[in-house]
Amino acid sequence: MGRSLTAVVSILGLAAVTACTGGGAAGEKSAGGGAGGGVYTTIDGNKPGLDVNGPFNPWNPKGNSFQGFNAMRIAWSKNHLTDPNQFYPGIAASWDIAPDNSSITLHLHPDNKWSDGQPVTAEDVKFSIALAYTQGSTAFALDPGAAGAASDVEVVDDKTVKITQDMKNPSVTFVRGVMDSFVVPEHAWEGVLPADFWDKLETARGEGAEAEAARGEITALSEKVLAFGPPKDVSAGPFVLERMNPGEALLVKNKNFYNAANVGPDQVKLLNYTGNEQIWNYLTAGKLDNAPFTAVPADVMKRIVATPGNQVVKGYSPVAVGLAFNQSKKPYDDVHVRRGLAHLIDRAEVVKIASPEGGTAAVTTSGIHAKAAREWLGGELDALEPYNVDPAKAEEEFKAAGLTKKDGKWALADGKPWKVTIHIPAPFSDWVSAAKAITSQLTTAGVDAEVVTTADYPLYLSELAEGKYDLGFWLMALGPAPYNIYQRLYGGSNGWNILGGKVEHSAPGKNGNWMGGAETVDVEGVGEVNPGELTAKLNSVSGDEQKAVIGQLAKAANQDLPVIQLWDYVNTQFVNTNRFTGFPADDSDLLRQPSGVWIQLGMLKKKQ
Amino acid sequence: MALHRSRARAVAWRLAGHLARGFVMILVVTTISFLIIRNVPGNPLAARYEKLVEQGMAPDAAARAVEVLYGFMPQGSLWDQYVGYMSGLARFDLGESLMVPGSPVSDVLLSATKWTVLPVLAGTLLSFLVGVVMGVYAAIKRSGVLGDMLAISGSLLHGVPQYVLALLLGAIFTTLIPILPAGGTADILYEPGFDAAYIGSLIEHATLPVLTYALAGYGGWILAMKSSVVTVLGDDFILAAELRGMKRSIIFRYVARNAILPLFTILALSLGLLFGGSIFIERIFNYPGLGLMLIDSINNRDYALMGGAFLLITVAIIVANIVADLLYTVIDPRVRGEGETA
Amino acid sequence: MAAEQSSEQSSDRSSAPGVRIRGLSVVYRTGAGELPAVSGIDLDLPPGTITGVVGESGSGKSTLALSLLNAVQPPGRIAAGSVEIDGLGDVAALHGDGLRRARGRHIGYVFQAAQNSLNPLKTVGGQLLDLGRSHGMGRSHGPDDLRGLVREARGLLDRMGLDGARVLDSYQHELSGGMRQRVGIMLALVLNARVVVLDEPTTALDMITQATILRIIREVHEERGLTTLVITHDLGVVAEVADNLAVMYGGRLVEQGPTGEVLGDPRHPYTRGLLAAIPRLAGDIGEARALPGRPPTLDSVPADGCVFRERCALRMEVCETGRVPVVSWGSRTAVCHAVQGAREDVKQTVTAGTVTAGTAIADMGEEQA
Amino acid sequence: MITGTGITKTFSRRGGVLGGREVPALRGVDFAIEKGGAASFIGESGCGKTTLGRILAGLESHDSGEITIDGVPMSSLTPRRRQPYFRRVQLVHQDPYSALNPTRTIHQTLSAPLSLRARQMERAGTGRPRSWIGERAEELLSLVGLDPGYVLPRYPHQLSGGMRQRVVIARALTVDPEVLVADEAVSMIDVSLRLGILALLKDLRDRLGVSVLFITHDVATARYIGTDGELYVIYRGQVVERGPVETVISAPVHPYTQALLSAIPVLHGLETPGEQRVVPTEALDASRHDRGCLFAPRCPFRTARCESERPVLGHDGGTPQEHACFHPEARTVVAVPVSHS
Amino acid sequence: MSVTVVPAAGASATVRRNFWRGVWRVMRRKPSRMVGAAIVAGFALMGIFGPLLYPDPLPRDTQALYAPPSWRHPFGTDFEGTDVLALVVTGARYVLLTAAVTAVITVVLGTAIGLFSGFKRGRWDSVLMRLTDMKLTIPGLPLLLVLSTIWKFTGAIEMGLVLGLLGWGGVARAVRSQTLSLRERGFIEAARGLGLSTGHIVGRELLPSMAPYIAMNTLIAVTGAVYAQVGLFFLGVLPFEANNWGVMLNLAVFGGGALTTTAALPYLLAPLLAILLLTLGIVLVVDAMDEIFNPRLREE
Repeated sequence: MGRSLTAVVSILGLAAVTACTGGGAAGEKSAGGGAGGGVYTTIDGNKPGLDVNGPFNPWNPKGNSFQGFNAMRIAWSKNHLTDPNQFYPGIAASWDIAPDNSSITLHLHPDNKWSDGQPVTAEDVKFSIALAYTQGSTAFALDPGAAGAASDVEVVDDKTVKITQDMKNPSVTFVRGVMDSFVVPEHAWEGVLPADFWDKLETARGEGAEAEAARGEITALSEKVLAFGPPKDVSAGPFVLERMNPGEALLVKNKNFYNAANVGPDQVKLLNYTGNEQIWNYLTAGKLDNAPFTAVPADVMKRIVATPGNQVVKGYSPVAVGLAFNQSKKPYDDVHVRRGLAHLIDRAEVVKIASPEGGTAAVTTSGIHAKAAREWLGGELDALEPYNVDPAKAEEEFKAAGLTKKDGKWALADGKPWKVTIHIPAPFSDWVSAAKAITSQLTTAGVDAEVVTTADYPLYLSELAEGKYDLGFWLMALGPAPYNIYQRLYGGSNGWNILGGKVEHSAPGKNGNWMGGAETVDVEGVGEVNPGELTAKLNSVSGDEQKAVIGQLAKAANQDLPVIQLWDYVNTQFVNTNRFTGFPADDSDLLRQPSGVWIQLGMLKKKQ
Repeated sequence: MALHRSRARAVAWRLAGHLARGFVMILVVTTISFLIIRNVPGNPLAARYEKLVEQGMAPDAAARAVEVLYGFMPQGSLWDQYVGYMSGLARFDLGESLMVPGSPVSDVLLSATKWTVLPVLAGTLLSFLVGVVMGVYAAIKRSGVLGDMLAISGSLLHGVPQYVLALLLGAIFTTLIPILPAGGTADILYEPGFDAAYIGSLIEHATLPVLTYALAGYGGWILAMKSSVVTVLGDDFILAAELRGMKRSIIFRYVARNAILPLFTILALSLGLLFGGSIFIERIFNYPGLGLMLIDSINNRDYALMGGAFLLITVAIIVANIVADLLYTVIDPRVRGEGETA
Repeated sequence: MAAEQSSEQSSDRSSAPGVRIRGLSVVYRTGAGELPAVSGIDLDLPPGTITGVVGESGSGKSTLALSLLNAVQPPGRIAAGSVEIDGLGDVAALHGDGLRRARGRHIGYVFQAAQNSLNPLKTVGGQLLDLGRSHGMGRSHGPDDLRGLVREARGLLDRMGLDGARVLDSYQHELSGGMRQRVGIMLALVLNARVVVLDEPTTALDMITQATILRIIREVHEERGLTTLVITHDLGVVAEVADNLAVMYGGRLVEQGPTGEVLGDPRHPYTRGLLAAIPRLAGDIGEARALPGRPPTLDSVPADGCVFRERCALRMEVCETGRVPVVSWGSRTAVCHAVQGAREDVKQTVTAGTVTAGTAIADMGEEQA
Repeated sequence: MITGTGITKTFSRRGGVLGGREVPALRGVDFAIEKGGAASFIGESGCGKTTLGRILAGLESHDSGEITIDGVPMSSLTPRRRQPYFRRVQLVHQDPYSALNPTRTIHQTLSAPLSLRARQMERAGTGRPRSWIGERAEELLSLVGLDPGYVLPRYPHQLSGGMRQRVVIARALTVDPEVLVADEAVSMIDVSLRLGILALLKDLRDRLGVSVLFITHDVATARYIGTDGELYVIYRGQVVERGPVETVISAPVHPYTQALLSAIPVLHGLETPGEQRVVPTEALDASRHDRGCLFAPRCPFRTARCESERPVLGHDGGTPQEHACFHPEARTVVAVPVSHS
Repeated sequence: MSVTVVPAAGASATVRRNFWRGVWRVMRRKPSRMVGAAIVAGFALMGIFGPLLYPDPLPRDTQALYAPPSWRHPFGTDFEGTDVLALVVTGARYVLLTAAVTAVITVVLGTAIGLFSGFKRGRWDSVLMRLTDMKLTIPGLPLLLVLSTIWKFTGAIEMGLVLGLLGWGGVARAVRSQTLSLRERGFIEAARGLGLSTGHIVGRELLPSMAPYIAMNTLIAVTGAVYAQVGLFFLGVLPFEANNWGVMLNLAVFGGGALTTTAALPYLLAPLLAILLLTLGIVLVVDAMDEIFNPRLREE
């Protein structure tokens, strides 16, 4: 189905705020009337399928708030390879972070106004943080034991807010958590929250039954908040939504935006898409000034590049995909089987077939995207077992696991036939192709293999979590925060959960543990480690210690192979320079932000 | 006078009977959709949890956030849920969409319906007109090679599934000779309204879906009309009219009117059926109608929307059935006459 | 002769057109080539008379009826012969609009009662107006024509014992069989056609209705001064209504003459057999005799010799091949070798060999006139 | 021996939600057929005569009344046990085209009931050899005047109408019936062939002792089949006159019978019309009239009594035949043959 | 008494020979019918022997992904470099097997219900027909889509089972009306009057008379099943099946961009062409069907 790679894109957006966008100068036929700066045409990578009925609400997944355009965060994360605390200004013009991450003071743009003319104030920020509590977020979690949660929000003056971290259980992700918050106008959202919200919150952050009740009350607000939307768009971003139809959304420049003078386009047209092939069509027609991360087949790529003005921009995207094992199923509990399979999979070929433009074959399984791995691990990366294609080695490993070969086909130790079944969500056609390629490779090598698809991604995830699959594709290496990177391998899905600040391990099949790995791994050259605890540690440690932990985890992942890392995504974007200029170049950090951010920073200019 | 009154009464009774049957049918369909929907595995909440965790939210916080959404789903026994669901339906309350939180399902459906109804109507009427005319031609030329070709091409078009036609048209007009837009309803730059530019854009975007509907329907009409005309041509009264020296034009009118009569009921029925049959075409051309909505709701596990869409599609068919029958009653004096004797 | 037939004094009778069928042959294209359904028919319909044609299935009687309007349906066609109607000429030579106008205006056709000869979607009146418009009314002469037409139609229907106004307002399905047949007669006559062909006019009607319809046919025939042809398989119908009787078998006319004479003294073995095979209500029922064999079908009609010989008790060698002589005496004709041999006591005209039966009938016609 | 008393049947015609209306097809009909005898039912279409035939053949149920076959009242039996009795009554359909399965050869058509018969006889201890079925089929075809060698391997459409009707009769004979119900059995057959079929039925009466119940609108054929039998004249579901065939024809007393007989065309030249012909009033919509004598609206002799009271079948007025009329008067309506010189 | 004794066996043998000669005659009457029969036969053979023609697994050529049509690859290659023609040929088995299962279930169930309903009439008839009406009213494809969320269709047989269970309504309705009209025909009444068993009446008298309808419905059910199945795979709601026509369509459009660029176009067109060809074949055969089963038309 056509949701294919796009669905991955949207996850990427949510997961790591990777994103995209480029720009183009909008010299296009300006029928709507925005003469001056032209119409800038793009798609919102986070929102396949525009919904005319969606509310103006950034928390609502189908809401008509488009990040960087009419929806603003406090600041925009750079998603730096290793440092999560780098940002571009958003609602906040600047910020002071306490050296120990214990607090952050935000300074808002002094002359920033909402599109309805009201000033953007510190109260708006505080109100928005209150809303964030109802939705649950890292920095604004109700759970008193949550790591990296805020303990206090203080309006210092009209344009200054100070947020303090609860240092009982500090995390390096605190700042990032604060900055990621959306800001909405309090005056337009009146009545959504009860007047005594902050008192309730105070109670909720405590202990005991009363706190429990208060937490319940606050979370009960979640749906109300999620469903709310002001009758018309009130934006603090560079644009405000003018109108929509099922095919497109039209935004016009917000004259009150603090940097309005430098905003290039007068209008932004966001096109609807429900499948990748649509984006391809827009691109080959030269319609899009920017398309955020989009996977394309090779031939389509040729066609796109051939269109006048179209250019490809590539950057870092902190995400990779791996073939994950359910180790509670035989024979995948045996590390030799996993290693043997790793030796049979030709990752280069898989990438060539599945995602030639959107990924690079994983160097090896380290748990980290190769680019970030270079930064974190340096030379250690090369010391890891590369798992090159080597049927002989695979045979060795299989034999070590007690598998037998009969008539050229591998069978289980007990002589029963062995069939590798890889589950894939049907809509992700790159994954389908990849899985198909892998099964072909395995079958050629004498390992019977098949692909089974699941109708859609939600179902896939739930069945995966229920432990119904032997093997499945799994997104991993979600940077830049190191905890997030390894949380995918040694987090909840593998049994480790942080409860009340403590790491606890659940048995396979319990509490979402479907990977079913061992609680400790004997890592060559390191010794027995508990990877889950190491991962949790990444939250609090910093600097060299962090590097050391990551080194251990990389080795553990490399030897233990809970997943076979297949490829690292490449942030492949398209820009068209016929109408606009000033797009970010290859490898720019801005490639991981929506193009609305480029515009609000004043980068894009109409082509002269 | 009395005749007319008794006719009207007969039609009213007929309508009442239909409505009663339609009501039972809707009851059954809603029950089925309720049962199906309540048994769907893999819920959207798990997917949401996954997303939240990926966002970096602590798993327990994510679990709590999701639990909030669970409250959204009615708890309680299956029967309670059923009663709640049905009483909601009675108030035309189809629930709230999960995909578009905060939007009543009815609103979401309504906005999608027009994008299904307009192209379906246009395509069907187009195919009806062309098909009927060609059907007459095929009937007249039935013993010739041309008639054979028309009939076979009609059967083929009638037999081939919609998606094959949609894909072929798509391949031709968007890949080989890219002259038509591949999706959407209209260019946003044109302000919706009654002006040439907007309507032109609407038409341009609707061309491929409408063409597919038309082509898919055409085969059926040509076949139906051909066989209908052949039947009528064999009727005694046609020969009788000829032997009474009636003009060809009048005889042609006799043939056409008698032959087309049964087709009107099929037309009404097919309009109803096309609500459900639009899934492929809307999917392939990304046209935001009911079919695409149904697929989206399924992929998003949006139970309420899914049930609503399914219900709407079924109701369309039931209504079409009723309309077809009443239409038949109104236009065919033979059926109309039945009321008299009753 | 029956009372119904004694209306010689009818004023219009002399102006009724005569019809002369000569050498009429109709063939049908089949898988086995073109087969004759009617061959070499010579028949006169004297002006102002009712002629009945009797025949069983496959005798070609319906084809003959359609030929009178040059309306043989494909795959059949008139292969030879002519149908001359006074004041109209040879119908077989007419085509296109001329033929169309002749139908309805000059020649009326009444369908089998079992057939639905009315458009089910239109009222009788609506179809009547269509008929009028088809024949040039209402356009050049204004609506008065059509009003007159409706008046005429209502009059005819009233004459036949119906409520004309109500019938004109009815659809076919609202009429009973007897009513439909009267409407059929009305439509055949309303344009003042003087030659009327009735094809099985009472088949599928109940006995009492049949009697009524036959009476109406007779009366209307007299009143309007028509030349009428009744086609039927039922000797009783002909006996009841026709002045002259023609018997068809295997696509040929085998015997003809005044009804009473033919029935009272049938000469052709087929006519005799047929009469003997009909059980009667009075007299010795044991006299009824079945006719052996079965009627020929289109592909089993002998191409040469007598068509009836397969079933004939008097079959002779001479019957096998060649033409059968047409034997005429008085106003009667029979086509049979046996008749030729037996009828020495009667002054007869025998036309054998190359001479067609037509001349003999022509003689007969002259004698009558 | 089959008798019926008070046979009633009402059809309800569907008319939409309103429920339609009731159409009485038979209103208390009594009849009796002797072994080897003949009874003829005449009347116009829709008078109920066909329904009666179907009820007798077990193809239709009746609402009230009793049918007795060989002294056994059918109401005393379960439907399953009635079947063998009804099998002794075989229906010969009006339409020989639809009465034979077009996809089966005559051989197949005949052998199915014959093998059933063979099995029955086997059970009864009178087993027959395997070849019996084929022999019997040929025998029966010969009996109805067909050439088995020609007919057996053929499909119905390869036979003429008359041949088909003979096959239908042969098929009815496979189960050795006691009664043949011939429903308009010759009306769709060519005139010259009709008498052959009628003669066959008559012959079967004589040779096999089969009774014939003849249903027709044509009085003359009824007379041919059973001069010695009884004639029942039915009008709108009611027997209005009943008596020996010749009596009813030559001296009918019910005006309806008289009208029916008067309507028969006269073969002028061979016959002269009856002197007292009765022409009924044309009541085009008489079917709605349901009070008094059913024929009253059309009867030229009706009186006030006829409008309010319904006459019952009886010998009132001392007529030899039974009738249902308040004013019975024998009239000569049938044409008489011209005496030839 | 007759002279000729026609042995029963001889008669039916003649009948059978006549039947096939008649079929041949009907087929010859229009050359298009021969083409149709050839196509249908070709697909049947493909379904049976197709997978035997190619090695398993199908060879891949990763140097030629989405290769254009050539002599070696008449329809090019797919995303993995596998020959598209080979995919279509080997994929026919799954598609046709499902279709066959569906057709059998549809026709058997539909015929049984229709026959029962039409033959028994009365209460059973009303109940069954209400049920059928309901089945016909509930839109099939949406129902299938919704069902696919709770049901996993694994394997051709199960797929066919579900499609068959959803598809009998039309056949039941048609067979019932046929039964009702045949029931009134003289020969069925005669059979009942003769006391022939219901089994005989249904099996020997009714069914053969309905054979053309049933045969046509079978063929239509086959095409319907092919369409539904391929369509569901195309929409991606069914589990992946390596070489299945619908999966090919899906991957061609959504993975290969066949509606955007021409590279994957042959990959898209090959299964489309297969469906078109199959439809054409069946249309042409159905055209001949009526004449084949009508002894009169067969002999003319």
